Amino acid sequence: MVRHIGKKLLTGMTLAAMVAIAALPVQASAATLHMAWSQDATGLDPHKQTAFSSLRLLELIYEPLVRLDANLQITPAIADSWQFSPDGKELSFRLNPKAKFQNGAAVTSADVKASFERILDEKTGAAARANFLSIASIDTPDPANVVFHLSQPDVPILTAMSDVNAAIVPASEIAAGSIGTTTIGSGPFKLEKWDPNSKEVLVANKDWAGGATGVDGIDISVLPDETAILAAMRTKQIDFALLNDPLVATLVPKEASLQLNRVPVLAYHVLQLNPSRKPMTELKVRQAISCAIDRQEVLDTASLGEGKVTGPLTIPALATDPKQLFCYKRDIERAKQLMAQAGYADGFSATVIGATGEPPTAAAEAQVIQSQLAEIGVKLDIKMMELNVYVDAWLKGDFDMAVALNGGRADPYTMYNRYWTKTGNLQKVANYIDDTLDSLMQKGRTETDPAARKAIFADFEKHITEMSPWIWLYTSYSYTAQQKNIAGFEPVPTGSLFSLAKVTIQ
Amino acid sequence: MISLLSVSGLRVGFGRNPQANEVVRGVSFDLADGETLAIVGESGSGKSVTALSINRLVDYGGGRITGGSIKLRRADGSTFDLTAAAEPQLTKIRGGEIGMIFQEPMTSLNPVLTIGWQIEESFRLHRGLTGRRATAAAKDALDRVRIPDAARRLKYTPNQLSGGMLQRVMIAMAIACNPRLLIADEPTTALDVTVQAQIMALLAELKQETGMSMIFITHDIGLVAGIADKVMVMQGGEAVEQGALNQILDDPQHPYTRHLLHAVPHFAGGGATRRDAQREKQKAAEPALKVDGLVVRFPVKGGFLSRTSGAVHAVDGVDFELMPGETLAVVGESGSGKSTTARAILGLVRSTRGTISASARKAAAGQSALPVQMVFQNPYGSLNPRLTVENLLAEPVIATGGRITAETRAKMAALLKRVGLPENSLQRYPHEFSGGQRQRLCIARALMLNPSVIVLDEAVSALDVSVQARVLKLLIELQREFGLAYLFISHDMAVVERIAHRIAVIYAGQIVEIGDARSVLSEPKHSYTKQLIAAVPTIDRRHERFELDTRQVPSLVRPLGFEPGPANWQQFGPDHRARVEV
Amino acid sequence: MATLRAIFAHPSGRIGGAIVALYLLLAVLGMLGLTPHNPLTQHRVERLHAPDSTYWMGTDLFGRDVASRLMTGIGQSFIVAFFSVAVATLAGTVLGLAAAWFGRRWDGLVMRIMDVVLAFPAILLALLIVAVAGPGTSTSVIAIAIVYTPIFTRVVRGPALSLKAREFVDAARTFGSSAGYIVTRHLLLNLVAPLTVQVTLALAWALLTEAGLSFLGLGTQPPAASLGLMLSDSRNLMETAPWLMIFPGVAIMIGILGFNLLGDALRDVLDPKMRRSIA
Amino acid sequence: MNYLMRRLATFPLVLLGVSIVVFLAIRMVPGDSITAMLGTEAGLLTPQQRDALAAYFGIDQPWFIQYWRWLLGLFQGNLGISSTYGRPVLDVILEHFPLTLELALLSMVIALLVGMPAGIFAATHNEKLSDLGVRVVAMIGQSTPNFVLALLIIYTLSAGFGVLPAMGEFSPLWQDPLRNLGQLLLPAITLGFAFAASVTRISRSAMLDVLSDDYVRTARSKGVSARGVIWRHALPNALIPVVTLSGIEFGYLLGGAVIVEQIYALPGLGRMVLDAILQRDYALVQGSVLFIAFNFMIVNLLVDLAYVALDPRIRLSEH
Repeated sequence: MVRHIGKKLLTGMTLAAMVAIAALPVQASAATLHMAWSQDATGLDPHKQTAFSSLRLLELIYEPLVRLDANLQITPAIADSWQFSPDGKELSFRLNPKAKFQNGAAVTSADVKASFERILDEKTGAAARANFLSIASIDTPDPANVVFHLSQPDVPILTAMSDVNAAIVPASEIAAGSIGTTTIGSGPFKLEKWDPNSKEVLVANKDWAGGATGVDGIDISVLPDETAILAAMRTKQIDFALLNDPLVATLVPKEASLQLNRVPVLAYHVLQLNPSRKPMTELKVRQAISCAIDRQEVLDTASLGEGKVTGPLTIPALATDPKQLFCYKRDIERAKQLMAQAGYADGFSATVIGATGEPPTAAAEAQVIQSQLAEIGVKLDIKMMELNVYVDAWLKGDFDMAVALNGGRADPYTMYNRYWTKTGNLQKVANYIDDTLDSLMQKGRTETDPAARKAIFADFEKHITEMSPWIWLYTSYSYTAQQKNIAGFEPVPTGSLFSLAKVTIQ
Repeated sequence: MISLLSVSGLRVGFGRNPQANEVVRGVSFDLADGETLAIVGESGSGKSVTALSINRLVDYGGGRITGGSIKLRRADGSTFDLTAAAEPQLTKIRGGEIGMIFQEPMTSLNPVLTIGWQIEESFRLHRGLTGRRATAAAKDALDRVRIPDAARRLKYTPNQLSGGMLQRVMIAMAIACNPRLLIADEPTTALDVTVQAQIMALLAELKQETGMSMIFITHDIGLVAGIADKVMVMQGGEAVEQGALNQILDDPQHPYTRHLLHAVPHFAGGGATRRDAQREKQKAAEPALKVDGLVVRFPVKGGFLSRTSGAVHAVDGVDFELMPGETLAVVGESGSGKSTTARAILGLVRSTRGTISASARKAAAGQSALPVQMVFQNPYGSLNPRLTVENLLAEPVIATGGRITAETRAKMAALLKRVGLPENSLQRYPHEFSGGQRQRLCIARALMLNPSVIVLDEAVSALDVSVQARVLKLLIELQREFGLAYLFISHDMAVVERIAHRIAVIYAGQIVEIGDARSVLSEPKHSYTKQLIAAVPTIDRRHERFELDTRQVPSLVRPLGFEPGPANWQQFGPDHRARVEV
Repeated sequence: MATLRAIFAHPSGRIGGAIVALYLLLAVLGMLGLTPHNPLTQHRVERLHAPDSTYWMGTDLFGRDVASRLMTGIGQSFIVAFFSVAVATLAGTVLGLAAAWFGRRWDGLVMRIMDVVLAFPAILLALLIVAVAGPGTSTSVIAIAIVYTPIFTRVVRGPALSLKAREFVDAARTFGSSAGYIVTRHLLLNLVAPLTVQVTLALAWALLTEAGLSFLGLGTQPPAASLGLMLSDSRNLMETAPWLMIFPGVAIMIGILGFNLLGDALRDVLDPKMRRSIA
Repeated sequence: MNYLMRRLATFPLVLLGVSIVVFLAIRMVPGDSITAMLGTEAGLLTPQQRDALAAYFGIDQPWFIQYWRWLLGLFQGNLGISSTYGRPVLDVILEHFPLTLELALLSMVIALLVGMPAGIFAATHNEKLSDLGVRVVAMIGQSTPNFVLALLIIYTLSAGFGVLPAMGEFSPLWQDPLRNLGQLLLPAITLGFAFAASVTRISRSAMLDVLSDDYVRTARSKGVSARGVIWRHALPNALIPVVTLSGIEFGYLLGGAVIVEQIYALPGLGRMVLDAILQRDYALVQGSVLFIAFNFMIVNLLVDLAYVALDPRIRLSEH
């Protein structure tokens, strides 16, 4: 018996020793930032990628002509300065003479022209092409200047150009057809290595026009489980991480050595109704649903209160106070009346779809909504689907209702023209349009006076919430967690991690 | 100075409460040096448990010695009570002073170790030999049990050797370290009769050579005659009679001993055959079963792309006629093709050639009949354990398109009664019956369809000897009553002698001798028949020496297209002929 | 009847039987709505409430009573486990018997198809099935059933082949019994015991698989509860509200333990190999 | 030898079946490479854009033509190009395989080292309290979902002790063996726990079975000690069920342990395939499922060959 115990003890000790060896903190060079996220980039072609992680990665490598700051104001990137012609049909840029691609070549107007031609070429399948359809032609008077001729006045096009989907890539690489396989940008970091779904290694670009970066490089690890990311941060293996799940993010402040950064984002959580399907065809039914939903409670339960109830416009400068919007205060009595008036006093059954883990709160939102709508007799069936299956159904408009987290843009027209204009590419998803909406959107597109624009979009917001094709719920935060010795990170509403370029490790 | 082994008042029980579950109830005996004691009894008599208690292996089977003593005189002259021995002492005694061999050589050797290793182990344990010296000792041990080509065989694993060879290996292993006592627990029961004779001869020789004592356990009192000095008869856990060999065999006192000696079949060299032969009376009658030129071959595949490279000639041109009311016994050793013949007649294996014709008896009203039915060897295997007796008996009726009516039920009840089973049997399951009862059940089932022929494939071989006698009696009665013809397949000459009218001896797939039972048994003509009969142990052959013969069974595999030459028969009597040997 | 008595005489049979019976009782109560609270009612002000006298096992993110959800969750998990194992048993038995009985080509064909299923990584198979058919209880059942069918096919085929060679089958052939009769009476009836054992053990595995599927978001759909879904929902709340993981976790472990114990007892009682006497 | 040839001859058939099933299944799943890349933005594409992308991903042809092309490529040893990795599928698979293989081996080693002694111990102390203890622990091991175990381990180590094996960048064995073992130890324990539990149970019952066999009695009659009986006589015979079970489990593990790889952030085969499915990387899904199926069959074959090595009675001609 004694021998047995002895053996066990020995095994136990060996095990402990091995774990201890395994647990030795990784001693890396101080100037490398160890970063983690749960979802990896899905590709490297800046014009084609739309996945959140891809954009965050590519923003560190490629640069667009202009960039948005923390207040969503347009600031220089490759372009030093820019100007609209008085009639709004000509947009000219002067390029930063120091801007250089990572292969050493200067960024010239020819590269700009080639990049936009690539985006506009249907064969490319570029994601942002729809935003640039008003470009009639591109002039390159000299290597440092480029002029876009527009077919009609298009104010939002400048904001659209701040997106990494409109990044400037070398004309030579386009000719070689190697965009997406090699990454030659003009941004602060060079991509040295990419193991999809495992890791990225970024090194500082010494020639970056924006000056020296604060770290020598960034190692990004893909840790699919966010609990594990938190665990890794606790043991100081990770300096900086991107978090999606508010349930995990809210645990960060409890750790003395960690800091949570949060910033309200432009993306919005929404319950999309499908007004082409009975009984959502009835305005009163849609309004009843809007009145029956307690948006704050959805936010409080699904996201632990991490976020803000919002109307359709999530851009702070343009947003209307939600209190003024239709039925933003829950009113069950009114909802029941509306249902009765529409002839659905006894309610109806419908199915709501959601994507598993995308966002992580989707299932929870659906369940709270289900419970709330049950009070006016609407029986919801929840169907959670794998993201791609969901996207497929969503694009076909094959749903009664859908919980979604839709991306926001810094300009309301760019953000919504796809849904709420008569020619919007995603009209078949939105399935609702009226003349008021369409004309307001068209006016907003061409209006250059900021105050007038704000008024136009306020009207748009009021009208669409009253028509209730969708029930806008709330905007959440974009979370980053960091060790407290990391300084200089500035979160922005677009979710961009561009300020990592200036982050230092103390 | 006491004798080598002295057992007194031995009691052994099993289970949680061994006192209440005693299997051996006060057995005493003494064994002197060089003496052989035979313990005779049927299953459940406690003979094996007694043997296993001596080297205390019974402990591992869940048994406990609850009383008595087993005193062993050790090599140094001290005596030692095995009932009180601790495990470390016992491991020295086992193999070192007491060797043991078991009934099933096929399962008693470790299948994954070479026989050489297993023999060497004894030398390692008790002689401390290692490496080459152990190997050499193992080779000597195999030589000692007359295994030819011993050096090569050491590297064999048990599956590469026949049962007889394996039993020799077992013996070699058991006597490797010259134990002074060898316990042999039914060492020949699983073997063919000629092989049995070989093993018996070997044991007798070894005993002579080494002067060891032996305890020989068997159910066959006939076998005892050849080897024992003393006999102990056991029944129900008690020794009902013991004494010197001749005294027990010639002047048994206890009724059970007398029963074993007289009521159970013993081979009498043709002296105990039936005298109710049917053949003469019905010369003109149509045979109940006629087999003509039966050939059964199994393809042998091998080589590249699994081409058929040859065939096993399991049955190679067998023909015979079976008259109504007659028993034809087909005798032969394992692998001779006798069972395959039976299975071919029933259509269980496809015959390659030949005709089988059976004349259907006039069917009972309303029931169609299959003329040939079969009773299998293993009464445990041939009854589906999950069906009630009623369902079992109903099956042949349903299978032939009949229905279960009050009439069929009445027939079932009548048949059950006729074969001697209790009336309430219909709702019971097979496991509630003993082996003999199950075989009666099988017989009843075979009779459900009013067959004219019943094939009995080793039908009594798995039964205890006294049960065997009763079932044979029943069979004979039924034969007379229903005019049945039996094709009786058996390896057991004693049983065959009791039931057969005619005998066919089959060897390597061919009948080598056929004829009237008495004539074949008393005056065998073919050398194989002679050998077979010579090997049968009888009570009358006491301390007889068998000759050792290490011939192997011939291979039945023949190249493709091989055909045996035409048979030449020589007639020896009105109904007795044998193949002419080349 | 005798089997039942033997199981209760067996110590692990007693414990396993008691656990399974208790779970069945809880599941039935849950299905009848006899839970302490309504499992679906969201008590909004009492979200993530620690266990106390009102909420014995606390409340979840939505303020739903965990104890009540656990009861209905057990029911849901059992339904998935039972039905998937039932389908797999049925399919496996039919295929296994067909393969054993017809032999040769059929055997080869059936077993090769089973090889295909078996060689397919199980979780991927489930993933593809769920993706094609859409998630939900019936899909989980089908997915788990397909994964288990080859196992049951093998479990049936092996013994069926050896039963086919038994003397009572030979006997049946000599009477001219029909194939259907032999297969049902002689093969199937004798397979009941090994199948029962396998079914009990498979139930334990199915519970585990259901949990794994739910972890990947492929199982039961909210707001219904299953043990696996409750567990996987709790993972990011492990630190905030540990009771959300502890109770379903313990429940699933004890449930599986119950089936395993019962399976062991059944094996001891029904499997003649273990019963063979030594004397 | 002959048996081996015949077994190998069935491989292509089974693999063909697997490939057809996976080929059809992955295409029956709604969504395609384009939606996987662009998400809801795919709705913005014009039909021409869509066609161009479909051609880019090679999904512009009817499925049977795609399959035929894929099959032709397969015969030339070309499994296609992964759309996520932009590299040949085989390269991608072979890059992820060593980790999976190592993890599977390590789990098996743990399972055998813990499970066999525990099982033998329980068998030799049959029906005693210690036997019961081993059996209960084994059953708990079998009934713990591995993701619960994994999360508990990570949480306990990181929150309770502030230690954790290096997450993220994975070091292959040949680069940094110590770090590699450190990274794989916990996942291997997580997987090995239930595995060890199964091994314990099966070796216990196999041992009990074998200990009542005739040749064990023979060994005892020769005077072999209790230890000798167990280790030299019983164990080699009790190994077959253990080998069978280990083989099956190992075969499954070679397919990747999706959940454990995900929680411990290991770039193994399981996660790779899961991601490939989620990202509709058709070529990679097809290639890797085929690869996994092939491995599974090889492992099964090896198990069969192990039977022969373990037990000379087994003739593989008829199986």
